[in-house]
Amino acid sequence: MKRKVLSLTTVGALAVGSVALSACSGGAAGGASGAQTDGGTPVKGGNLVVARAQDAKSMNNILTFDNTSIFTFEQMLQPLFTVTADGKGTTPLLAKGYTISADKMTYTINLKPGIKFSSGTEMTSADVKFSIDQDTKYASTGWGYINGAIKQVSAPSKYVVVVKLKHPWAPLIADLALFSNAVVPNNYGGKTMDAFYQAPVGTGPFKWGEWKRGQYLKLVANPNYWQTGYPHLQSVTFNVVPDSNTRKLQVQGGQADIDEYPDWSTFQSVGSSAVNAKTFPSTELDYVAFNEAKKPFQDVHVRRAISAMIDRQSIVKAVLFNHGTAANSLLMPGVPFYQKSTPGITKDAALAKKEMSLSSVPNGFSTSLLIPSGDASKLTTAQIIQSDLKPYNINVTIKQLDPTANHNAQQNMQYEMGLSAWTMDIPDPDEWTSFAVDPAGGAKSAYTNYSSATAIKLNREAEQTVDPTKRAALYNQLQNVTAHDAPLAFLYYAPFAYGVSSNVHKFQVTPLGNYPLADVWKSK
Amino acid sequence: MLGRLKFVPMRILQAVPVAFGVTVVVFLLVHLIPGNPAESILGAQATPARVAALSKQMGLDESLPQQYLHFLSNLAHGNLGQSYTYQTSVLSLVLQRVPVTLTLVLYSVVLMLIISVPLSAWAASRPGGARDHAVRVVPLVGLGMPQFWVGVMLLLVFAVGFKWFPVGGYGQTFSQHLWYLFLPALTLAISVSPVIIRSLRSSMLNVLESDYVATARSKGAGGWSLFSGHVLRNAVIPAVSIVGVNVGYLVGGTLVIEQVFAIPGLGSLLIGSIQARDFPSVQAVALFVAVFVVVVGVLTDIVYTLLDPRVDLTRRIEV
Amino acid sequence: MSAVATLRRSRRGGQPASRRLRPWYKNGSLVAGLIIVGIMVLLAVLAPLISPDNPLHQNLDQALQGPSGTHWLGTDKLGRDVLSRLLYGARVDLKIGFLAVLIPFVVGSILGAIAGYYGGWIDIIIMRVVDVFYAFPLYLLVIALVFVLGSGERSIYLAIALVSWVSYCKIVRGEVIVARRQEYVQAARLGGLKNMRVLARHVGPNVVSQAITYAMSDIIMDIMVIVTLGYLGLGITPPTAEWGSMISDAQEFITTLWWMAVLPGIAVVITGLGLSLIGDGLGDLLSPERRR
Amino acid sequence: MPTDTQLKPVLSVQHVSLGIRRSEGHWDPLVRDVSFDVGAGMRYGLVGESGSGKSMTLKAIAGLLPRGVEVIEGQAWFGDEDLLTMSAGRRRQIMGPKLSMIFQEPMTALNPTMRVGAQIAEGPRRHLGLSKKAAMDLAVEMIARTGIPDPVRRARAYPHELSGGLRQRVMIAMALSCQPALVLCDEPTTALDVTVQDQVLRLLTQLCEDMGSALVFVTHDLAVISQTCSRLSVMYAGQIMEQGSVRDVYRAPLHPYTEALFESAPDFDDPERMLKPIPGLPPSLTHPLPGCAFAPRCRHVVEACTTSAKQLAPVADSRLTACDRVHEIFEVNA
Amino acid sequence: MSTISGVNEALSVEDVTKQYGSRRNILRALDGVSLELQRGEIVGLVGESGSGKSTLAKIIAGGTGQTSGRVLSDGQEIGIRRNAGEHRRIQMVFQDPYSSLNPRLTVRSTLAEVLRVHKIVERDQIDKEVSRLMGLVGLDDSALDAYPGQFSGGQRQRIAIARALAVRPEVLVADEPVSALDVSVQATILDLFRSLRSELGLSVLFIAHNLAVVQHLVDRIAVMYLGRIVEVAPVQALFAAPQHPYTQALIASVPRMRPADLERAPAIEGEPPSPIHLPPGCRFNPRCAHAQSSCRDTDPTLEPAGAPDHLAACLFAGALQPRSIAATKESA
Repeated sequence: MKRKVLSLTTVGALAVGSVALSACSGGAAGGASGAQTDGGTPVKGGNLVVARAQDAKSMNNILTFDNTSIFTFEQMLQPLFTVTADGKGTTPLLAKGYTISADKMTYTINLKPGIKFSSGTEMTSADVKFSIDQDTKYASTGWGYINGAIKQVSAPSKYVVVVKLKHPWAPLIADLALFSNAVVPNNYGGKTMDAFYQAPVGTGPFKWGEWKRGQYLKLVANPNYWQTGYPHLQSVTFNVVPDSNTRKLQVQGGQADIDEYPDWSTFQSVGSSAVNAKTFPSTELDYVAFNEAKKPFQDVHVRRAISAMIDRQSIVKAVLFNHGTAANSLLMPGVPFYQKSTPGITKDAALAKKEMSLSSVPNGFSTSLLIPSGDASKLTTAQIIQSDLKPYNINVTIKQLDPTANHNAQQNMQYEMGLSAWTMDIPDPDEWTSFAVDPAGGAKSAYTNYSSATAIKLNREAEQTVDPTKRAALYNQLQNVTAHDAPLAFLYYAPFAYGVSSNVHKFQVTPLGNYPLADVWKSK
Repeated sequence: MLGRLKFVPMRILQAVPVAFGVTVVVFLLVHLIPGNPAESILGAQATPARVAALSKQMGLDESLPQQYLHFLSNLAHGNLGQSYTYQTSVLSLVLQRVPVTLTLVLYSVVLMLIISVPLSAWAASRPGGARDHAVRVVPLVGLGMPQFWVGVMLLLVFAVGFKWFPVGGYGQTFSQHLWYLFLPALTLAISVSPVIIRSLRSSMLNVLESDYVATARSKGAGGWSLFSGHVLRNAVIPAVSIVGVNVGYLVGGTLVIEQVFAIPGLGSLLIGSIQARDFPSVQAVALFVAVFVVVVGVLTDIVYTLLDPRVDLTRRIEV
Repeated sequence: MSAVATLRRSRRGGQPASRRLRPWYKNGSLVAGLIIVGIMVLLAVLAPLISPDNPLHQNLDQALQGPSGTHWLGTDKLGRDVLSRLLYGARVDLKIGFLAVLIPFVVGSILGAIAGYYGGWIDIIIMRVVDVFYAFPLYLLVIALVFVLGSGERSIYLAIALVSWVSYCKIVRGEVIVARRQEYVQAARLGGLKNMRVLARHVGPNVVSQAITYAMSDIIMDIMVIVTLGYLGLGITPPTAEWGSMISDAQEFITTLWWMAVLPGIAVVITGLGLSLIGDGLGDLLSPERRR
Repeated sequence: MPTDTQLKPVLSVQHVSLGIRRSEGHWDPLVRDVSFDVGAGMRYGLVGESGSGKSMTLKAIAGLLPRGVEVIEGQAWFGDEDLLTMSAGRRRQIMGPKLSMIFQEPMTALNPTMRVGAQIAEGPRRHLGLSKKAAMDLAVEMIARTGIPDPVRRARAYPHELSGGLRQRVMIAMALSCQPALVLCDEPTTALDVTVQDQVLRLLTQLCEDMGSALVFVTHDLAVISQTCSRLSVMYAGQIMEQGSVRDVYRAPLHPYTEALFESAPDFDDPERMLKPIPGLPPSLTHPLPGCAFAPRCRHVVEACTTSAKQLAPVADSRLTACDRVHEIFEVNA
Repeated sequence: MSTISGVNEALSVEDVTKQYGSRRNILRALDGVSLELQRGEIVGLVGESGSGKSTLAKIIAGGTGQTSGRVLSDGQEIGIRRNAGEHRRIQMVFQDPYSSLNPRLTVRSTLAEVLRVHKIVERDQIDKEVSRLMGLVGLDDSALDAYPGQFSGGQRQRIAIARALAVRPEVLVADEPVSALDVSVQATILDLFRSLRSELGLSVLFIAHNLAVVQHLVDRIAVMYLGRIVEVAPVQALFAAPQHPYTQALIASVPRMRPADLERAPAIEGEPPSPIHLPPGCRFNPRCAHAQSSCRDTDPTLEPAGAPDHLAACLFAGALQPRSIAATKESA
């Protein structure tokens, strides 16, 4: 039950001035379920070129935390269930469906027959059991903690998998939809784990091509893909282009089809007859974390005061160029159980004054705001906050550390205020709420040391409540409590931005950040 | 001719202590970083027990000199360690990228010469004149422009505007490499040319005012025959050492340029590795770059010797 | 490497005495350079009086404006007045430029002078250390060191000082070796003067001009290093107005609001031009027979 | 119009003035109104101290004036052509085969990166249309003629591999390789040791005689002129002070400067004679004196010397002097 | 090898050798040179470039150390590392007055510096002493605050001499002090040396390549060839009857003021061989017109030839007819 620490910020984010995307985004690989209608008849073939800020690190879906890797292996490795297009629910992918026992402790999952790996062999329940067990095995170093509620997985027949739980667990199907539970051949087809992931084999629309580290990674269409007629593309090439201007120019010049991380600042200018500047609803929340282990942030009045000083509209304007919205809640609009009416603190001079006068430091103080270096958006945000707090005699020094050091400083609670962001990996709020409010969740409540008995209790209850209405009520209360206690100052919800060449069709990004490419096609 | 190259083994021998010094600096570079490298490597998965285990595995519990000796002996076996980010041998990673950066640097040296030689000759032909002032001042503008800025501007004009060149990347074949690397090499060349033009100009002036050019004139030489036969070769000699020295600067420039132009060379590997705290990669790149610069130093001396018959580095008697 | 360097010079004796006496104010390069840098320094000093706005004052409603009557050079993405930031930036950059050059200049020159004057083992040891540092491109070491030391002004000074002393060491050593053979130095030694005295009074003043000339271009190099560090997110701590971070902030707008990067770029270029001209002029003035 | 010989002169320098241009129409004069004729096969000396303008005059003739120095007026007739206004192309045609030059410092006057044989062969290849091989053979022959042993091997040497004396021999071989009508020598032996100087002077005069080349010899060394030349001009502060045959001038100078110069110079064969320095310093070039340039240092000076400019004028049989008072001071045998 | 020894010697060098390089490439710049300088004596040192004159000057002045042999001042040996006092006793004047003065110091500071360092006079007397020195070399006090660049060559050489004299040395080593000067100025410097000798009792080692200049100034002459002194004699004796064939050739090579016939063969052929590869026997034998087979076997030492104060290092000293001298005399 105890959740392991997840990385909070983009590890080793290289994208200079790129939008801060959380490393924890992800989800299930999609099938041919594009909801959007996109004119024209799909054209077969073509190579889709994606310009990305940094290279993937590893194809190991159970040990890898960075988005670039995840978005890549998701094209090859598919889990049993996947996220719906709105990101709030799940839908069967490799599974046909499932049944839940009355005690909510046993899930029986039926598999679609005839699904083949890219190697040509058929996928069976043994492969599924191996894959889930393998994930669970690496609970301490990888994503396996997500399977914490699973007691046992069995494969009673070729197309049936039975999952037994330790206790009732609402997010199970969402958990199984995570990429780390994607199905790989039993026993890695006889290879070692390392060898297997050098050229992974899965059931996805694309299969392994070649990888020149630091230069490009190429996937080619899987001829054995179980959904006939897909994928449309012949291949996908992920090119590493660290400079955001260069990425933009490459898409404009036709050398790349998709810019994975366009700058918000020039986002509008990306759009032209040849390129579409596209935003997709996300589950990203950007926030200020207060380290309650350091004075005076243990004081709720200080946190509330600062929250009331920050002009979120300005940040949305200066950082997102009005592409996002000010945040009001711990949960994001794209996440189930988001409460629109949560009374999150917004800019309010009177409240700020009142809270300051009630606080331990009514005359102001000096502090620092930690941000990762090389992140233009966070730098801008930090400067606005710095300027917002100044009239209240709170002198903020902006402290920049390289991404890894920044990450370490947060983990070790060696900061005072810090800018961070979160994106969901599964279509269930629990992943984030446990991380953010439960000190026992392993992350000291998003590294704030926030510890509210009420919040902890609400979160635990919600985890084990399967009934959606009851869960909703619990999460509403949790959102209200955190809005009042302000362990985090919620800043904004940002959509995902992509620069997409206009001859690319049906390119969709889910709120969890992943983009299935099976039904994407390129016109001439 | 070959007799004068007898100094080469000795010169290489001289480079050995420098190479050792380089390893010390490279070693210290990583070990001076505050905090435990193991902690940085483990990142999200750092627990005290794991940190301790990894520290032991990495030999971090040994004394610094011991660690250095380990580092050296690994180095001697061609073992530069595993990249934390890519989970592969650093050596193979680096070797993959060496030719890229090497091509880029050589390319920019060629472009630099193509830019500098005619311009400096043109300026030196009328010292103090308008063209001289123009050639002396205009390149200074290049000194004050950040490389990444120049790079993006070149991309904007020649790649996006005229579509003559691709927007970054490296290409597959050699001819593609030359096409892809033209703008980045040009950016580098622009940033170094001011220095080269100035020194070439002054060495050409020195040569033009020298007695032996007067002698050549007194033999009726003039125009191209004077320039090619007497001026260029003598003016190039000091330029060789200036180019040699500036190769280090060019290599430094690749850090930024490779970033801008999405070139998979040593520079982008280094920046990426530094930001990811991938220490073995940082060490390996720094080591390769430094050794490269040292080798260039030796080569510069050899070329210098071949060009200038007066230099005899085997003899060092001071009278 | 060093053997090559010392072979290049051939001394030409007996220049007409009059050239050496040309007063400094008749040296075109020097005067032009001094005027340019002087104006820069003046603008920097007077920044609080002449800038139209507080360089840190944000006005997000006025963000990313082009040049206009109220904001002559427009505003940045936080609505801060670019002209004011440029003027205040001159303070920071000139200060950093000069300070960052000062330590390596002094340390490098002294070590170089000692190596060149005494020769022998001292020379060998110092020059090997120099060779080692020389093997690392400036950017590589500075960037790595700033990463190690953490971003900020102090780290930048330290990193630049650790790396760039070697250039001064090399230059001064070469000059000292030439100067050591000059008869006035021999005369001073044979006059029974102590080595340190000969070095400080007779050798030093006559060799330092090359180092000064180099220092002028080095200041520009250092400003470029700061700009580049800014590009990598390791520059001067925000929100300080500084040309390097202005350029790197503007970097995301290069393809749209190009002037935002160009304006601080021009400031760097002009300063660079001024310093280079001073360097040229000083070179002419201090060692007339050596250069043109 | 001074005439030095009955024959048509090879070189006739007429009223040449050189200067550094300061502004339009204003020069700092370096050389003023210099005229002299060099007959065919003649060895002509230009003697003077540093700053006297002797080298500058020679450089003007050779077309090698340093940047900034211009010809203000005058001609240097070489045959029917004026060397001072000649086109660059025409000059290139005659430099080498008709006119050549030997410099003071053989180390710097030879291209350090070119083998000496190739340097000698360069002229003949260009002007005589010789093949590479033939030109190289000629170069080797010229090296042999200058008395350098083992000429084939020496032809392959670089200048720095030769001693000073050998280098100057190479220069001589180079200058004479196309049998020019006139050789200009700018202090060719000043950098050499006395024994080598002796050898080189002999070689130079011998070869010029063999080839029928005339010689203009610039030096500060009176003794060297006396050993080499038949006629000379004595220069001071950019002007010719006295002109005449070496024998006459050395026996009895007809200008106070020449007289003083001889008195200050040691004579090896007359060690007992006291040396008399010339007091004072040469006048500044930027502020030329209105009268005789030597007046401030002249022991015979009178008021008139300092007011009006002095012209070189004939005094006796083919002797000229720029001193007005020559008849008062010296005993002139007309 | 000195013949005269006693308290009257201001300076003597004994069997001084200087080698450069190591192992195979040994360059013998000086090979067993002995010479002494009496009080108030001017000794001329002549020879071709590379003969070792300047090396000897440097060793005497303390600019470089000898490989072996002794340098004695006032009968006392001076070590290779000299203290200020030892430096003071022997001063040097250099050839090129343009490079021998620090261009950045005024004449006053140049002179005052040495006075202060050697504590020649009290601090408040320095100005006075500086004026005195200027008078000594014939310069005006008004020149004191000018920089060397503002002076002519001859004036600079006077300043250089004043600097050397400031420490009140006993011996002055002058390395070609007039060869960079114009003829009309040379004489003034030669005069200055002469008067310094008579007024201050200075001993001068005067190095020159121009025999005509030396002839006018010095008391004795030492002729050097390839690191050896080959002949040493009082000036008149040496020029009247040179004993060594090299001296004879040297004298014959001097260009004369009286027009001469250049048709005759040069007095000497070729140039000195490399000091790294010395010929066996007498080192002059390859160029010597009189060389016999014994000259290739025996390395002659300096021996009296004719007179006790006339030494020559030639097996046939006194027996050789100075052929070239005769030739010049005829034509004169």
